[in-house]
Amino acid sequence: MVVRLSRRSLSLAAVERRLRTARSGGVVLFAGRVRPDRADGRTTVALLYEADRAPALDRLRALEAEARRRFGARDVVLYHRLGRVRVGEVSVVVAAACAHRAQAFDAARYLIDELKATVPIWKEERARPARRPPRRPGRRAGRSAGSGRAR
Amino acid sequence: MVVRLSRRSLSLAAVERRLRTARSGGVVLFAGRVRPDRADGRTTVALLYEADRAPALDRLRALEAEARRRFGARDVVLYHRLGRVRVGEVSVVVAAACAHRAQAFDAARYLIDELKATVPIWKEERARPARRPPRRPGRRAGRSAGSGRAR
Amino acid sequence: MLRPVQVHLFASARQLVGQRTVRWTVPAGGLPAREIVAGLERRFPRLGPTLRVSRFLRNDRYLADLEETVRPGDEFAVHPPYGGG
Amino acid sequence: MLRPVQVHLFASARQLVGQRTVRWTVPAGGLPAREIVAGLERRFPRLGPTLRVSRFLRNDRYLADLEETVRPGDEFAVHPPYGGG
Repeated sequence: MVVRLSRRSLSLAAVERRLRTARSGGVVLFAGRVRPDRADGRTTVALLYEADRAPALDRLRALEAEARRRFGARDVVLYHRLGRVRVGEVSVVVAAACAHRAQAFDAARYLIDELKATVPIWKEERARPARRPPRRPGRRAGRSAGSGRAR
Repeated sequence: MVVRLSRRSLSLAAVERRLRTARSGGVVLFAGRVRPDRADGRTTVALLYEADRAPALDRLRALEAEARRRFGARDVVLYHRLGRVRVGEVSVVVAAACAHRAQAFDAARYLIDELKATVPIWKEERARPARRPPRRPGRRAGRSAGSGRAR
Repeated sequence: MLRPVQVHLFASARQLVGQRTVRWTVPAGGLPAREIVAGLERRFPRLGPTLRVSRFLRNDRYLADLEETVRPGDEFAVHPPYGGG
Repeated sequence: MLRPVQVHLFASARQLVGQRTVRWTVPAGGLPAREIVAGLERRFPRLGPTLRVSRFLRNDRYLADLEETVRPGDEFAVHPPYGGG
């Protein structure tokens, strides 16, 4: 079992190492990534995640126990990034290893739905305006060395 | 998109590299592993997989197209191992990257269910008898150097 | 000297108040949590709508109800609706 | 000289027959697929139950129906129920 809140990026290879329980027939993994598109036409460049850390870890551990009880999950990974996560990066991973695939799908679905609804984690958007003219490839040619990204 | 039938083992890291489409919000991955337990009390040590290769690849590509059409999947991985796969190893991976997580769960579930039911791949069990006495830790001490595994 | 209650504000609650933590003085015998919440709304009127959809914790535990007593030195947390993932 | 049809047997069909491929002679104008299937059952009676739950392919394409003509040089495949994953 891995329950973790971290500022560091996560590779699926690390998740895989954690799910090597030989008796589990099926592993279902969900990875959520930061999407660029917004309803208002602006473009997200990053999300800032924060958590109330102690109760968030308590809730994640409770979800893990519930996945074991309800779906017979033998191994569970719950991983959420904190801090600034750029577009395209993975912000959350849940995974469940169960004897059979139907249980594993149900467990992973349960875990991500409950994580989003009941774990004290919040996000704040960092966006740039819509229809910004494309920047010229000649970089840092002018006086401004700014990156053009919102902070 | 990756559709592959291969004798080589597969790492999730390789799948991850294939699913780097920045616009997809959710990736759901299913990995199926060879389980040791059998209904008759014997213990599986490995499965031998075979495929009718050309129609199997055709069917996998058709499933990928169907996942795009029905669930808006933007990236799909369908990977099945052939030949001998030992207990605990991954024999099959399906993954779908979609804008939203509900679609990604539905797409991955569809892909693995259809793969099992409609793709010309078969398995043959390699088992050892039930209730075999545990082997002594002093290995290769006797006259027999056999591994005790069925072939 | 009584230690104040530390009120920790998260996400939109923090943004509306402009502070991450607010100190709140309570009597030696403590106060029901609902009086802390009402006091926060009086002091930060814009926080009202957020408080009505928030959950509250005392010392990292969700309150069973708003009658629970908050005592000097406790940590009190305001959790607006969650949005992880 | 007419080339035979190559009949490819998979999984339990191969195990029951003990061969991966069987050569089948057909006339120059071909034969309906159902006659190939019936002929296989006559030659390998134990294959009968498997043939009744199998799917058939000609040149890597699933047959639309068993009336489809199989011609000299064609590849014909017997697929017992699938079991991947």
